[in-house]
Amino acid sequence: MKNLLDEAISRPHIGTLEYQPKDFKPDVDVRWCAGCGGFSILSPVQRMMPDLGIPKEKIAFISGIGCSGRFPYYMDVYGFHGIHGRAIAIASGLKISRPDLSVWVATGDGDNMSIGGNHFIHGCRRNVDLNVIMFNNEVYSLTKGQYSPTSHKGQITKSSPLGALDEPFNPAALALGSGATFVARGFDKDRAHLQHLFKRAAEHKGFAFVEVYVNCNIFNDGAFDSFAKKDVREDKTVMLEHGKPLIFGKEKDKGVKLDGFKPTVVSLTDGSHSVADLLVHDEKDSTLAFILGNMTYNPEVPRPLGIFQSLERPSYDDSVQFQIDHEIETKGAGSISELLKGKESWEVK
Amino acid sequence: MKNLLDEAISRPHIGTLEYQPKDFKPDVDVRWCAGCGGFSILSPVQRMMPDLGIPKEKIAFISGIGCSGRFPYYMDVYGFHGIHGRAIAIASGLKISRPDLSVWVATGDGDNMSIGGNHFIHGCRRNVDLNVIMFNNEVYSLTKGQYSPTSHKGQITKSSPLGALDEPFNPAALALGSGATFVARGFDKDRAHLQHLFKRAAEHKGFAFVEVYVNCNIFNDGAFDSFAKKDVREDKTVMLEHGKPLIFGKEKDKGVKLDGFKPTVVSLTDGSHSVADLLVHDEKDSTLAFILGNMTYNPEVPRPLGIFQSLERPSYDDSVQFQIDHEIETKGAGSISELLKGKESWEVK
Amino acid sequence: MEKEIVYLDEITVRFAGDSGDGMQLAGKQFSNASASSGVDVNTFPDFPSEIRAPEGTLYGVSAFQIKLGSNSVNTHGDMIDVLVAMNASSLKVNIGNLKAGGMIIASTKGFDARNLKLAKYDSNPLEDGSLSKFNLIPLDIESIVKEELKGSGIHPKIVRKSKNFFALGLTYWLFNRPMEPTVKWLNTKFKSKADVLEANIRVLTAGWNYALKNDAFKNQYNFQPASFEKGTYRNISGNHAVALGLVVASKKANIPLFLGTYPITPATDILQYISGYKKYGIRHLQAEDEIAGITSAIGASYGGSLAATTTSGPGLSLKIEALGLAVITELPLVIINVQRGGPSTGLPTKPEQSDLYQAMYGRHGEAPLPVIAAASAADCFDMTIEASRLALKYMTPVILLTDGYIAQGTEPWKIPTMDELPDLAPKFCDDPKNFAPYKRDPKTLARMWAVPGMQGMEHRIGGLEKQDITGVVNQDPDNHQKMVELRQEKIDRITNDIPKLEVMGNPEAELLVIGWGSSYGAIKSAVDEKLKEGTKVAFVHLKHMNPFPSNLGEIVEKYDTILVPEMNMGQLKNILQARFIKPMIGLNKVQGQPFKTSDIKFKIDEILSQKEVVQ
Amino acid sequence: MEKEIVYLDEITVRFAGDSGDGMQLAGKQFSNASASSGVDVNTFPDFPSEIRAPEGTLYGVSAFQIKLGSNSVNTHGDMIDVLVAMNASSLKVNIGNLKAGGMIIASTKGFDARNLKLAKYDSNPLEDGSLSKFNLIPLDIESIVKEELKGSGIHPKIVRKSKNFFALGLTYWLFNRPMEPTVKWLNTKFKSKADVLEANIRVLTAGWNYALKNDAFKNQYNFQPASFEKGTYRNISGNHAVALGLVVASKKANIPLFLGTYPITPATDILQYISGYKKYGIRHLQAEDEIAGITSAIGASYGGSLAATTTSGPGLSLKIEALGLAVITELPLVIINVQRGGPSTGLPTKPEQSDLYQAMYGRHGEAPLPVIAAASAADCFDMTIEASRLALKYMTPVILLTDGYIAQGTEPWKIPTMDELPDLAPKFCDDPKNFAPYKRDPKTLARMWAVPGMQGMEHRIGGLEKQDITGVVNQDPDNHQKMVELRQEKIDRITNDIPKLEVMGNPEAELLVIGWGSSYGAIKSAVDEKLKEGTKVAFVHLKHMNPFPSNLGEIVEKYDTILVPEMNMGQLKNILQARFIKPMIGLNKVQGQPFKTSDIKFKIDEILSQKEVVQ
Ligand SMILES: Cc1ncc(C[n+]2csc(CCOP(=O)(O)OP(=O)(O)O)c2C)c(N)n1
Ligand SMILES: Cc1ncc(C[n+]2csc(CCOP(=O)(O)OP(=O)(O)O)c2C)c(N)n1
Ligand code: SF4
Ligand code: SF4
Ligand SMILES: [Mg+2]
Ligand SMILES: [Mg+2]
Repeated sequence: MKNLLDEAISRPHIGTLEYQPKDFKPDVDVRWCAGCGGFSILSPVQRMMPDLGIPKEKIAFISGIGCSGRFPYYMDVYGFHGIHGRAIAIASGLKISRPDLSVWVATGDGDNMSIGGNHFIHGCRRNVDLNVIMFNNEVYSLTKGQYSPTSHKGQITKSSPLGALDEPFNPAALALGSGATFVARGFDKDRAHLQHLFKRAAEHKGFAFVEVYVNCNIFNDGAFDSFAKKDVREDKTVMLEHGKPLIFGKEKDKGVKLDGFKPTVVSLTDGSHSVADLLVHDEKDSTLAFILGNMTYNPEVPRPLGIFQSLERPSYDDSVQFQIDHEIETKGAGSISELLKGKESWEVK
Repeated sequence: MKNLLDEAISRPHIGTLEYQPKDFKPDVDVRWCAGCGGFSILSPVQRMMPDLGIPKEKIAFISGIGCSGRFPYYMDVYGFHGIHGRAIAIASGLKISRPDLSVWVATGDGDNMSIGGNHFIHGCRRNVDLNVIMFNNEVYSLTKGQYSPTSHKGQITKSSPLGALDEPFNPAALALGSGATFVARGFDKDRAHLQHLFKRAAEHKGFAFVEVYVNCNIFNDGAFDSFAKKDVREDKTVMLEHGKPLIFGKEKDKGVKLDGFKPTVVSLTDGSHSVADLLVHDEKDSTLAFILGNMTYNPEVPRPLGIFQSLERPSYDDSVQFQIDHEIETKGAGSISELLKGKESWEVK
Repeated sequence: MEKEIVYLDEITVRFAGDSGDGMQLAGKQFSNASASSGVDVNTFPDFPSEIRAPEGTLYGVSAFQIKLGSNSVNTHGDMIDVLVAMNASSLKVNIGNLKAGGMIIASTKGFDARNLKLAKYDSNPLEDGSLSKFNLIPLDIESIVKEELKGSGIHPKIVRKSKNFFALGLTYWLFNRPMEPTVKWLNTKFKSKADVLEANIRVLTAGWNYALKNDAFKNQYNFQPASFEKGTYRNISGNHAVALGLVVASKKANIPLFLGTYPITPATDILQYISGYKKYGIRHLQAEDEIAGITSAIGASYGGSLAATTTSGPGLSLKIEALGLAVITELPLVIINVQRGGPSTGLPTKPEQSDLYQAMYGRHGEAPLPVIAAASAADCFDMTIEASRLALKYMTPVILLTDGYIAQGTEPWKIPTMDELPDLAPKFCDDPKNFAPYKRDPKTLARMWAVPGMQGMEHRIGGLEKQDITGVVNQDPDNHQKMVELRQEKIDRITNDIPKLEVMGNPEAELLVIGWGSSYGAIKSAVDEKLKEGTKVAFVHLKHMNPFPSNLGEIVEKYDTILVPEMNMGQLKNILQARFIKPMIGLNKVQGQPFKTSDIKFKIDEILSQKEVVQ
Repeated sequence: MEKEIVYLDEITVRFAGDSGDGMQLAGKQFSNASASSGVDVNTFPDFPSEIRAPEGTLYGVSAFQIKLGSNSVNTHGDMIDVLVAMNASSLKVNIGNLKAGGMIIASTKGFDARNLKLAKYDSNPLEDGSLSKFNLIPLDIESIVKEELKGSGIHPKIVRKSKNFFALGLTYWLFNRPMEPTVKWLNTKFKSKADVLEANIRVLTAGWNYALKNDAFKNQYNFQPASFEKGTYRNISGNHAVALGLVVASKKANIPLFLGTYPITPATDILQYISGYKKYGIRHLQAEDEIAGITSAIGASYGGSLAATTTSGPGLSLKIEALGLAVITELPLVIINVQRGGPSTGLPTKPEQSDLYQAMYGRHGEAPLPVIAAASAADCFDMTIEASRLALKYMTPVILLTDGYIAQGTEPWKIPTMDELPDLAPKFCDDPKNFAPYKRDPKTLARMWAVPGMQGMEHRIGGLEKQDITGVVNQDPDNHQKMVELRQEKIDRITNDIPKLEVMGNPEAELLVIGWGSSYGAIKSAVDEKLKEGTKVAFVHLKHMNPFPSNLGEIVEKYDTILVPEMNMGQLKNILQARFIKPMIGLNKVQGQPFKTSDIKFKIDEILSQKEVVQ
């Protein structure tokens, strides 16, 4: 005997699941500034969605407040534009109560790492099956340009006219330290790679965290130029691929090798090192993930992009379901009238 | 020209600074249960205090809510019993505005890692010069026994009668991932070691985090017995000492060695390994700290106790002071009347 | 000696001792046994905020008070008839409430030098004659118990811990209550601990026999059975009733339940009950904080569950921002706030009614929502159902206020059958063509509800102001005015969907007492007693605080003088004055203690005598 | 053509265009130049919540309105006299507020096919005769500017961006305002960008000259200088005034300032100003969230700083729990809440007055604290000083309410000298022997203040209820009642320490208008105009909301009919009704827009005409 909700949500999907990206575009203006890095997330998300083969009505996007917070309005699926910092908490309640849904979170560096930091770290450790995309523009944009927890030390913003004093978070390291199972990073200049990362996140059963460097051309233009600009990109970044050595450079002429725990750049052309000396990526090694995560702000090595870690662990929502099923299996579905009566009731006649 | 506050707090200390531990005991009953692990923190703190040579009036203890929250009442220095989860935020405001003080935080696993998680991770990255002692009893005690974010999976508590489903935080890993400069761990059974850790924390200029396993004999009795009980202790824990190899065991007959990044236990007596093979602790190596931190819940290796990491980085409060001094030095102390006038004032005659 | 059986209308018993003395257990057993044997019972556990305060101290005293009677028992009793005092401190802190002539059963071992000193007694009150106006029965319970169990081989620690069962046995004899329920309970509880089981049962029986045989106990007391309606009953606390109410509401709504919450005294019990209900298919999240508690519930509500969050004062303060989100997204949500003494951490284990303002007014922006309050432990069940009904029918968050007194205190509850309870089934929209997220039911003004998973109704909602009907983000001035007014109007209309108030007492009275929440019992008793004395007084009790019942205006107008007793500084009074533009008199007890019947009676007398003087 | 100079009393100008058109800048320059040349000025920036809404859209219009006049200008003007419209959308959304006969200066390039379509115009209003009742001046500003800078080698992008300076030059000529302040400002601003500097100055001058020479501009308007008191003036916004107020308050208190805060619209400016004040020795923390913002401030207050936190609605909701902590620890703390449209995220860039309830009542437990409100941009300075005074003198958190209207709008401010301002120095206890943390000043009931670093006064405070005088944790019922009453009494006594209200207008009037907060300007103007028309109306404006000034009761009693206009659903009205048990009339505009003078006048007329009918 299904309850009303089960009944309402279990009606068979009518029509095709062979979606086109445009099927995910609602009929509204995108209210981001022209040139905003946010577009570079929106488009790969819309392109990737058809690949999932999930009915549109089974997908929900939850957001907090910030420029990223508007994301749900731009996806023609279910959407909830929450309050500042709480997207993961809202999404957790949704997913735990509705394991049938594909639940996504769109959040910002301020939304997720400043006011929402607690929900983020608990999301990581709890491993609720959410896909979290963090728009990291290293600034608070919607409030017009204050420094954020990922702004670099010394950054001049409207609220740090003399330079920010805080050490920034390293989002990948924070996620790993919090126990996240899936941690990845991409940037707005490489939409194809982002599409791949989002797909992998969707496939991951558990909490998937994808940090995306997005340029805010209004309040922090060029924040990522030092490694993301076309001409330097290949020399200043390295792509992480499971089972592959860390090779990079325009000419694929450099690699990353470990000196003890210390990653260092070596040349593959000066005869000193060969590919065999290089660090080989392993998504399942959480120590390696941490070493790679720690390369983030290290100017001597390229910035890693890709999947730092992808571990399997039961998701929280699955565990809840399992516990319920197990209880019912071993003890029988509870009888409400017995619950109400308890063990010490009496009759008045 | 000193302001009123400077004037009030810069009066010379009268009398000796050669304190005795009892000088830090106020005339009140300690309202913890008999046998509570909290006593094992209170006593080494009181013993260590005289070593600091700081006038009592320059010391402040800030706490949140929980059994640990009562700590300030038991120290005859300045004390503030705050609200749940906010001790680090309160203490940060105090320390930033009053760099002359020695500011301590007493908090619990719930207070600091559950509701207070956000302030904790931001405290770590910001590196405000606080000394944070976390009473980790792996349970919420003051509210009479619910599971906490450090409770182990499957733990039966009043709010998890069927077993907790959450993966616990690994506090050391979380602190490291958040960018903490000083991360240490001790346990209630070894007060001398705690005293040493607290002293080191006090000496550390920056955010010092000391996790202490404390037994709650009412709601989670024996939580740490598997490695902390007298008979197994030496075989199940390993002490981290800077520059020293990781040797442990009742007979000092075992050691920890790295297999790649994987710590493994080796015997020093079966001829297979010698001390030279062992991992040597280095407080300055943050990758090593993470590897050691990750040993926490690994049943195949002993549980590490001691100082995981101690790095030097300017403290936030120092940076604030530096920025103020630098501004005044380069631009001159601001004139209020000019500030009020601004650049576009006019006269009405 | 032949014992006389004396029939009583009602009596108040208080078990008091050290936190480790098992007084809560004894009290609970006594009340269960009493209730199940046909008398009416009302209880109040009263314990310190320390987990285990140092033994023997004044602040470490833990007590459990029970009033029993053959007529309807509304409070746990003002003054104590029989005090069980296990040590000197427990005598000291409770003696002030003992009736002249009342009985003290004192365990002499708890009056040794150390205990006397801790209790700050200069001489032993059991011996110095200072208790002469009471019926003092000092017993060396510890020795009696030891004697009883001698040779049993039971561990001395267990022997010592069974003292409370001796006291319990005594009182069972004294009030002629059956021991069977307790014996049954012991059998289940200590199934696997034969020694504890044996000790407790033997000691319990020893208590009974001691009273039976000892001359100090002259009378045995008894009650006419209370006149309960036919049905199945159990003793229930308010927190337990809320937990059951949530489960039942979700069954009656025929949608799943989700509880998102964070532990806090005195609300934690609700989470603890719910966490054991997995076999009823119930999901919950013990969240990282109160904010995640309520926002996860909002997420679940968005997903189509009956969503709830539970808390107490400091936690409610943290949920405020999210409450506004639930208001503007117009999602059903039940917020249960178990009030305790404030401000700030305040008196965490003590009851108060000081969160009414916050429930009514405590949000930024214009964010109206229904507020209701439970009158007693058992009423918490009905009010939880009512909160769920309003939330689902009107698509709105609803705050239910209870407090530490009724949350932890118990009374007999007639267990309802599912058919007696209202149908709460929500209407999910099933017509994509006609769907718009802010289209409203013309009668209730509730917006349409479609949840993820329903094809063709994909839509976006959020915290920004939205256009009427379409729900699209909108900043138009007139639209904002309209939406603010619609949200207000929706709540106002609930007035017509809640029962009118019935005036109790004398409708011709000059004085009307208006009560709310847990003070119901004390006010009702006071008014009943005054009526018996011939005083003309009337009484209404509010359960719906926002909106008020439709006839409250009429009623307020009718009475010359209005008294509003509250465990706060006059919050309801102020709200009523603003609404009905009529001055009222407050009786404001802010002591972390529930009202006594006598507090109310005294105030009624005072008002009426002043009125006479004036006339 | 000879131009005629026409003298005006007052006029309202609105610069409107796309978010990228630099209208905020033009408006600001215009108001500064006007004010510094001796007229009174009141401004209101009105921009969308999108950062850069798509060009040409209706919701992307950004506007800046200035009213200038020779008499005291209290509002930014109801209706527009001169509208500068840089594109079709900006005409569309503003035309409704343009007076009949008003002037439209339209930039024709903004009315091309694309712009017309985005503005949803079917035909070009500049050409289709639909604007015939206005004085329409279409100009091809873009071509004129291009022409002007031809051959200068300046980048076309810079040329295009300088359009707003052309419009500014035009209006400078039109209202005979000096260009020098703007030229000076440009020189500082673009010191290192010679091309931008040159372009802007040339275009500005071109605007002036164009108007001078073109026949479309028949008249030049001028004003008698406003009658300002002697002194130094500047234009100031409410947020800027708060920032300066905090700095000055700390100097007058002679203790350091600490601001703990988190950015939120429209309060962020305050943080931004303060963050640049390091050379004044000021410390602040841009915290991780609002809770850390306020709790870090509490920590700093505990340490002896003047501590403040700034926020807006959603942030205030998050600070609620900590506010209770400040109340019970009785620490000085200034909370500045810049109100915006609610509930929830609501209308983040629009003003509203709907957080009054929350400020007054929005805490769990009995947690009274002073609430004050600023009446205008410049008044924000005085009220910040007042908030600091009350906080330090009474050892209490104080909430200062402003709103998005006065926070961002500007008016001329007479800069005070330090001597004119009250001494705010707190008294730190300097007598360890006599010290107890909850010993009180017999007059103010403020508790003693000793801070870490002071020898011999080491003590502990916190959120649990505490014993009178000693501050030791205490759960005694009578003590709790006493402490609750003391905390209330302390706040109540402030009544005697704040100015009595002065009734403006006709003291014999039948109708009293009671205002609060930013609606001061509109109400004052409306009442003044009605008085001029001979209507008997009186007006008081509240700046102290809790406690009220001591003579408010008297005043309320005196008047038959009371009107309370508010940008909410009647919050002050309700509070007044509860307090003075008198029905009042609300005028409730909840549209994210400040009151117009005409809104108030209309309501006054309505009330008075109904009264006549009744009589
Ligand atoms: C409770 C609350 N506090 C503060 C704000 C103001 N606020 C809105 S967005 C934002 C920061 C956004 O930064 P980020 O998450 O990095 O988003 P971005 O705009 O950069 O994408 C802030 C502080 C708010 N809306 N609510
Ligand atoms: C805002 C708020 N939420 C919840 C509580 C209830 N509460 C008090 S202490 C506590 C947990 C304490 O756990 P922990 O920090 O581990 O301290 P312990 O008692 O175990 O030392 C909780 C949930 C509270 N006082 N305030
Ligand atoms: S302000 Fe920055 S982040 Fe926001 S929409 Fe514009 S470019 Fe994007
Ligand atoms: S309950 Fe546990 S943690 Fe709290 S005081 Fe007792 S033993 Fe210590
Ligand atoms: Mg950002
Ligand atoms: Mg704990």
